[in-house]
Amino acid sequence: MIRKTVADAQEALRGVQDGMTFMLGGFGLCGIPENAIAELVQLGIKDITCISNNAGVDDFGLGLLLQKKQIRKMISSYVGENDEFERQMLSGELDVELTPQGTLAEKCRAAQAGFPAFYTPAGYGTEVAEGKETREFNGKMYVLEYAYKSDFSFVKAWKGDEAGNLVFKGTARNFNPCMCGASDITVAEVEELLPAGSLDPNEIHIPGIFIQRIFQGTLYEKRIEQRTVRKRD
Amino acid sequence: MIRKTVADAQEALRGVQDGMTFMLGGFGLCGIPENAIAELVQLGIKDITCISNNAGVDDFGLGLLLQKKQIRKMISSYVGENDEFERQMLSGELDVELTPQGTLAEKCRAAQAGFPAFYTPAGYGTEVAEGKETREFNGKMYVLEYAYKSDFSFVKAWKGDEAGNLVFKGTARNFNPCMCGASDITVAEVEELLPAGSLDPNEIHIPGIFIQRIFQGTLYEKRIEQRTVRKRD
Amino acid sequence: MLDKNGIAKRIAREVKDGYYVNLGIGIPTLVANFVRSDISVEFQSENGVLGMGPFPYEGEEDPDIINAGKQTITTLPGASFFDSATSFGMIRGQHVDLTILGAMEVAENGDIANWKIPGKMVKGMGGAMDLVASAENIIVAMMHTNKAGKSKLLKRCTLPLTGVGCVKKIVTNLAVLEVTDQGFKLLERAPGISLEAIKEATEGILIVQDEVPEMEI
Amino acid sequence: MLDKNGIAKRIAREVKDGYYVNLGIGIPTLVANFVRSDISVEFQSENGVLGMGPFPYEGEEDPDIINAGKQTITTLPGASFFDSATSFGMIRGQHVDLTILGAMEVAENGDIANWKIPGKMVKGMGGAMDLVASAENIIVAMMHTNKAGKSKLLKRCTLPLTGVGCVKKIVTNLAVLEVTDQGFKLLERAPGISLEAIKEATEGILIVQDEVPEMEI
Repeated sequence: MIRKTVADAQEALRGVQDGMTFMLGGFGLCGIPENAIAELVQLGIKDITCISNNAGVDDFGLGLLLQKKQIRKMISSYVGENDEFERQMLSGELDVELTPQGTLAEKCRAAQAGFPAFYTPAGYGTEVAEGKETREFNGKMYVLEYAYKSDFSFVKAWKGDEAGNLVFKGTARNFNPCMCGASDITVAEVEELLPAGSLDPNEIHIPGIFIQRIFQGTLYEKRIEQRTVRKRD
Repeated sequence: MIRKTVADAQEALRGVQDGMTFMLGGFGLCGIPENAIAELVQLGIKDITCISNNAGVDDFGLGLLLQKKQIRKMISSYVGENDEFERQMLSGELDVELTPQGTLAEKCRAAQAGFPAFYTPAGYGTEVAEGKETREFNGKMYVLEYAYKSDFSFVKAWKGDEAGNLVFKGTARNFNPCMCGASDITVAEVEELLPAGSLDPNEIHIPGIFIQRIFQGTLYEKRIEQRTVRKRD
Repeated sequence: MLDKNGIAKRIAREVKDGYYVNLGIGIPTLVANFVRSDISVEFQSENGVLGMGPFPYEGEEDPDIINAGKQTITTLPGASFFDSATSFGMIRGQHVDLTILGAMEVAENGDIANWKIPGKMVKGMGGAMDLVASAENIIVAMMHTNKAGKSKLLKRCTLPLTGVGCVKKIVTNLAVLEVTDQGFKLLERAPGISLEAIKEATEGILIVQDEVPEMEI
Repeated sequence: MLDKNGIAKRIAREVKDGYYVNLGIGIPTLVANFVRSDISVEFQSENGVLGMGPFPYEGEEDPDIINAGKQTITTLPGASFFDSATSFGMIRGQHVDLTILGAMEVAENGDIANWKIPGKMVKGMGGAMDLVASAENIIVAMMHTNKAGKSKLLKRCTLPLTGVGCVKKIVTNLAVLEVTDQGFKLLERAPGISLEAIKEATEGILIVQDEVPEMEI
C-alpha cells in the first residue's frame, strides 16, 4: 500500500505558488474543499486561475479568495449569487471564462483519463463555440473541447483511507471525482480518514492512484445556500 | 420509481433478432451474463455481431454461441483459449475485429455518454490504426475511434434493485458498467434482485436510468479459468 | 391567463409514465408538484442525483444533498448519486427523456436564449447548454412577454444563444405552442385568452390552424 | 544465463518505492515475487483492480476476483475495484508508473511486437496497445533469442507492431539494455555471459561503451 497521508492542509498545499491553475471540487457550496480554500487564503497565493463550477458566495467558498483578490481568472459554468464576483468581473479586475457544465466536467475527466480533447454538442452555434473547431457526426454538430491542464486539484470527500481511496456522500460528490488525477498534484481532504483496509474495495468511488496527498479536514461548516423545507403534516 | 423488473431471461430478451449487434460484459469468464447467453443459445438467434472483450472458452461463455455457429462477427481485444474460435476464424466462417482493450472500453462508454468519437494513442502506428484518422495533440499522435452502435447490451451485476440500479462485485465489474446504456436496450441480470430502497444511493455503481430490463439470474456457474492458489504455510 | 403554477400544471400533463425528467430552476421546478400520482417518473438533477423527492422536513436538511438550484432535497427509494461527468453522460447520451427549462427568448426556428444579457447579467449557462444540445424532448416554460410587455417568442433571438433549433414545445401564461419548420404553431389557448391576445403577444410567425382549443389543466 | 525467475528478479530492482505497476502475463507476473519488502508498491491489473495480493489459499478462490491473466488472486488492504474504462483512464492518463510486459520482438527504435504472428497465432492485443502507447516507463521482459535461436532484438520488427518507439528498457536472459536514439545500449551482462555472446544474439545495433558490468541480482 502506498501511503498518501499528510498531517494537515498546510503540508498538503506545499508547493502552491502565485500564478498557478487550480481545480476545486464542489457544486455551489456543496462538497467544496473548505480546508484547502482556507489555507489558500492564509497563504495569500495570488494570480490564481480557478477551475470550479461555481465561485462561492460573498463570504464563503471561493468568495473568500475573491474578497482578497487572489483570483485572476475563474473558469466556471455558473457564477450567480456573488456580488463581489460581479463587481470584479464588470470592472475588469477578474477574467471569467464561462463553460457549459457538462463540458467543464468532461474537460476535467479528459485530463484525468489521458484524453487530449473530445467532441460535445454543448454550445454549438453559441458564443461558447466561437473560434473553436466544429465537426459533424451522424448529422449532428459537435464542438471540439480540450482537456484542462492544471497544477493542483483540491477535492473534498466524505471518507478516505491512507492509500488515498475516496468515498463521497450524496450530491457532495459532483465534480470532485472528475478532478482527481486531473492535475499534477491532487490533494484530497476528507471528513474521516481511515486506515487502509477499512473501506470495502467495491465501494470506493476514486482509487488512491489518482490522489497524491490526503488529510483529515477540520471544522467543516457545510453552509447551506438554499434551505428549503416542508412542514410536517 | 420506474420499475425495470422482468420475470426471467426469456422476457428480458424479447425483441432479439437474427443479425443484431450485442454488447456482452465480462472479462474472460468473470462477470459474464450467463443467463442471457444461455437464452441466446436457446433462441437460436443467428448472424450475431458480439462486442465482448473475450470470446469465452470452448464450452462456456460465448464459446456456447460459437459452437452453434450463431456468431457472424466478434469484436474483442483478446480471443485466446478457444480452439473452436480459432478454427472458425482461420476457416473464414467467423469475422473477427481485434481492438485494443482500452479502446473497446471507451467505445462502449462513448456510446453510453453520447460522445460520437474520441482520440486515443492506443494502436497508433500499428495495423489497428490503418485507414483511421490520426491527429497530433501536444506532440503525441492519437487515433480517432468511434462509439459503438448496438441493439442490446447484456450485463451481469452482483446486486440490483427494481429501479435498475446495479452494484458489481470485485473484478466481475470490468466492462459491464461501460456497456450499460450503450445499446438501444440494456438487459441486466443480477445474482440478487432487491426492492427499491435496499441499496444505499451512495454505493450504486450504475444508476437505473441506463437499464431497461432487470431480472434475477439463476444457476450461476462462475467458472474459473485459471485456478491459482498458494499452499498454507 | 395562467400563473406560474398554472403553467407548471399544464406542463405536468406532458410528463409520461416511465420518464426521466430534468427540471430547470424557476417554473420548471414547480412541475414536480403536479405530476399525476398514478404514473412513475424520476427526476434527475444535473449536480448528481436521480430519484429526487420533496424538500426535507424542517430540521432534516442535509447540506450534502441538494439539487441544481442549491436547494436542500430528499431522495426517494431507488435513488442514486453520481459524479458530474456521469450526470452529463446521462444527458448527452439522451437517457433523460424530457427537459423542462425557462427561457428569456425563444425564436420561431427553435433557438433559445436564457443565460446572458450583455452588459447587464452574466450568471452563466450552468448545465443549460448541455441540456438543450442533447435532449430530444425540450419544453420551455415561460411568460409569453417580458416585464416590459415585449414578446419573448421572436423571429430571431436578440440575446446570446443557449442552443440552436432545439426547442420543441413552449408553454406560456397564454398558450401552448409547437415549434415547426413554418414557425410557432398554436396548439392551445390558456383559459379565457383570445386568439387576438396571443397573436399580439407573439412576434414570431404564429400558425393558427382550425379551431384552437382551450387548455385542459 | 538467467532463467525466467532471474529476469524477473533483475527487473524487480527497477521497481521503486511508491510505484504503481502493471505486470503483463508470463515473466512479468513473476516480478511481484521479487520486489523488496521494504518499499511500497501497488500492482494494477487492467481488468479492474489496484492493490493485488498473492494467490488465494486453496479453497479461498473467488471467481469474481481475478487478474488480467484470468488467475484467481487476492487483494491487500487499500485495494480498489473499478470498471474497464476507469482502468484504462489510469493507464492512458499515465497514473501507472511502470509497465512490464513480454515481447516477441523489439526493434532498436523502440518498436515492439507481441500480439500476432500472421497466419499462425492471433490471440489479440488485449490491453498491450493501450499500455505501450500510454506508459512513460516501459520495461520489456523476454528471452534474448527465440526458440529457433534467432535474435528478438532487431533492426526493425518483422511482426505486426503493438506500439511504435515506446520501449525504454529491455531485460533478457543475457543482458540489460536501454533503447537509445543510436540503438540498443548495453548496460549490464547476465552473470557469466560474455560481450561476444550478447553481440552475437543481438541483430540490432548494439552500443557498448566502457566496461559493461555484470548484473547484480
